[in-house]
Amino acid sequence: MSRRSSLAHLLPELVRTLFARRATVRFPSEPPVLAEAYRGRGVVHAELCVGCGLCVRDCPAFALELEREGRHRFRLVHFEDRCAYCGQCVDSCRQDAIALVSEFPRASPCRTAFTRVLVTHEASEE
Amino acid sequence: MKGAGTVGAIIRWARRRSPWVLHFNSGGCNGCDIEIVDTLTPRFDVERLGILKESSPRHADILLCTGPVTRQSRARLRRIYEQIPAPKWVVAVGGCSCSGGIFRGGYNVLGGIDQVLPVDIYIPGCPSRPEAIIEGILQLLETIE
Amino acid sequence: MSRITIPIGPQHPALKEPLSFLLTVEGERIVESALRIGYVHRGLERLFQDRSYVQNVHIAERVCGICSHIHTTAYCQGVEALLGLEVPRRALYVRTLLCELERIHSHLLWLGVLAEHIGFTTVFMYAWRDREIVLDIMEDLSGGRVAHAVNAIGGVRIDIENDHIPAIHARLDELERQMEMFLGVIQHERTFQARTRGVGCLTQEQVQRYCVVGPVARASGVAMDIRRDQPYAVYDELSFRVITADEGDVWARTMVRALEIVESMGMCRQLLDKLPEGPLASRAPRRVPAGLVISRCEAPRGELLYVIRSDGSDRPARVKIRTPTLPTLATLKDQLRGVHTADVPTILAGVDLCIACADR
Amino acid sequence: MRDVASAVLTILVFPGFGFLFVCALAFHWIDRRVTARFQGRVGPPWFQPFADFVKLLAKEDVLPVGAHERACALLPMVSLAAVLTAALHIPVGGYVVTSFEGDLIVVLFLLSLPALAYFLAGWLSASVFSVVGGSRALLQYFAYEVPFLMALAGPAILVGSWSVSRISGAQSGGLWTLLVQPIGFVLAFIGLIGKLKRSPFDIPKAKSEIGAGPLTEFSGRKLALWHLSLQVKTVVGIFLLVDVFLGGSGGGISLSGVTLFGVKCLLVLLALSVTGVLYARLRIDQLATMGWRVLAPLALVQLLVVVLVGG
Repeated sequence: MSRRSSLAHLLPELVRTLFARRATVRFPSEPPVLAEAYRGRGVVHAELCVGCGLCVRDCPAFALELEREGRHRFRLVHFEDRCAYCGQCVDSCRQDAIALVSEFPRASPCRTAFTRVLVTHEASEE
Repeated sequence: MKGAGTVGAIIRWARRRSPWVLHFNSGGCNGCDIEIVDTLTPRFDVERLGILKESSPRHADILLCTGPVTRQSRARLRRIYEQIPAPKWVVAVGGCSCSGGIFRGGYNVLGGIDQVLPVDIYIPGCPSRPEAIIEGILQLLETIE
Repeated sequence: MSRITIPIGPQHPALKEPLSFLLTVEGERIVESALRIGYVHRGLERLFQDRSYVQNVHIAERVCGICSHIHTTAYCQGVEALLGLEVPRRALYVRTLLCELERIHSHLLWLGVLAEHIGFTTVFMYAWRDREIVLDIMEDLSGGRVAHAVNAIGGVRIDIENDHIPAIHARLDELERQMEMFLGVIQHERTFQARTRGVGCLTQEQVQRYCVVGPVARASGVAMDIRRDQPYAVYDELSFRVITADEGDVWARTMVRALEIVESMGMCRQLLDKLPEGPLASRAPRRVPAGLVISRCEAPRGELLYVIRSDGSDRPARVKIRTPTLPTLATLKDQLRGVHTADVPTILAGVDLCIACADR
Repeated sequence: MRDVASAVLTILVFPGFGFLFVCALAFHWIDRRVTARFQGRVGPPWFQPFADFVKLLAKEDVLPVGAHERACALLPMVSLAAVLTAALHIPVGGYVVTSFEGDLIVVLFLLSLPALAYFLAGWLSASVFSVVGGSRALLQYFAYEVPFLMALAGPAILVGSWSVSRISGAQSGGLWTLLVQPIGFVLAFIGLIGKLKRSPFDIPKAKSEIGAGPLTEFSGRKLALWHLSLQVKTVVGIFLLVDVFLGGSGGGISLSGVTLFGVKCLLVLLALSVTGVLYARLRIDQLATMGWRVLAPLALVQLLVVVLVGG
């Protein structure tokens, strides 16, 4: 740094900030800007899911539950309030059926709203 | 408080536009906490929505809690809640303050703010994004009577 | 003069994390301080034993939200050693890149916190504004601002696409310009100096006695850095300086961390330039052969140590974490004796405590 | 009868309480907005101070056990009443409610009352943070008050009158006091920052050190009054500085005079905001050292120059 003055050292940066493009997002009035890779809500391609339970086994937060009633009848339930959004389920799934999309989970005054049934698989081929 | 007529409307308007928050970490991992602080800084700047982060519970309207509530911080959490003058609201930020999240089942965690305090709104995410926190608080303000 | 006792914490604006102090003061001078930790103890080491090696990667990530990636690095490295697994070089490069990005983010965050504690709100705002640059890079790469979920046992889960690299370089350029401004403020702003020079001094001898690590040790003239002393990942292929200072006060720590940011940016550029082609992960079995391993990493706050013992099953028999904050906590009693109450936040910020790590 | 009515109107509306209230909120908003802009943020919308005020009025009012209830209820009112009364003697755009020889002394006294009330509030509200904050407020008071008084004595001696309106009026033809006594202006400005407990002298209410200082335990209505009294004090302090050092409205009551006065006030406010964002907070001992080793001697030099050359 060439400038040696020690009083008001921040002044040039203040002026620069004043005329710079504003750093603040316009979030509530405009939609949020999320990265493409952002790990948000979980979605499942129901037709690909075979109910193997690998995602349930590897989930570190026990946020997925598989309710099984027979070989081809199962429900995959996701608890958003427990989920760590780590993406381990995406990695563990061998069918590429599960994905975390670029949309953050919404707040809710009621915890039951966070329980989402991702897949309801009725016995189709039986 | 159910204000009648114009006065009530003005008070309701003021409450919605001036929520001062107090942040308490009940045992979180810092992830949500830095995102809460992040909402104050230039990128998100919640002051434009009237939100100020206060340092004394007496000045606050909203208690922003993070963490799964460890046994040691439980009493403190309740005390801070009691120090906030009415009307007051509690927001649980992050998965572990909603349900215990990834720490559920740990021997020293109670598993969520609602084990100790009545929670008005839950913000999931691990950590919750600043946008999600803002959205959650705004959603809470919508419901203010 | 009468003595009063000031309780600080666990909820206090000077503390982002719960931690409790009892300060006995005479006038504005502190005569005694008592520290109480444990508010963030979540029993993580026990949780490690209850879950599988794969799940534990994510538990390790949530030991601390600021240095999340380095925890998973230390953990994965340990498990990979137990497995005798060869990690692809591209994976190691990505891992190291994230480590350095995280160091930049952590140090900038810390600079902001320090500035806020000495009442320099503007620098706090600027530091956090410019931290967003790093967060943006990390979010674009990994999909997470704070929790990256990059590491997996045997490699990494994300890739850096070649057309992303110029954008990252451009962002680093921007950050470099800002760092010049911050360095100028640290070196020349008089009020900043007045609040940080000569505050919270630790001598080299004290540092060694308390086994302090990381930037705090380096600011007292102890040149120790795991990245150089016992290179892990690909640090032996990078050229970098270990920044040290002699003063041992908060100002020196600021300077060390600020220069480390500059060093880290240089390392990021080297990593991006040298990025080899190849696979991103090798397949890891779920069961880990019995054994004991010690894994060391240089976290933003200093040496991080994981001890992992395996009994041959799919979950560890014991995971012990030794975090860099722990020895620093012990020095606080020394540092706080006789200082002005107004310097307490400065000292606390100066050593950059990470209670979530220390309590686990 | 009409005199009484107009007097009541003057005190309650212009340039009395109503006007001051609006000014206080407006200045507070401008200050926050400007600060935010300098920090790269957006800042609050224009109605923010009003919303904050109304919300606090409608909030529960609690005090901890052990706090002196009556004193805690009275002190914010004393503080607010003092600054409002002080405002009556200060010309606003050339218009003054009451003016008499020696009202500068009264104004200075009334402006230092809030500091004492602030200290007592800290002392009596039964919290360690507020006690520490209160004692800091008192220490700070001694550090800035003497240079501030001496700096304002300079123009009074020069003009030969201790009336704010006379000092203001005396500059209408000739030079601004600022140009004659630059050191005095700088000292008064620094003193004002100390008086208003603004950054970098926000030592008694240092957020990261002692919570909200003396106001830590206040809530609801009392807190609203405290905030309002500090905001009104900002306005009154700026008016005083403009009148004494910057030539007030330039003499007489006219539209251009009022506009000129307003512009000068905003400039002082801007200067306050910029100083606030430029520096780190000083420590109380550093401020005391600065007050006695630098500011007070400088004020003395300025006074000597005025007495020897001007008088």
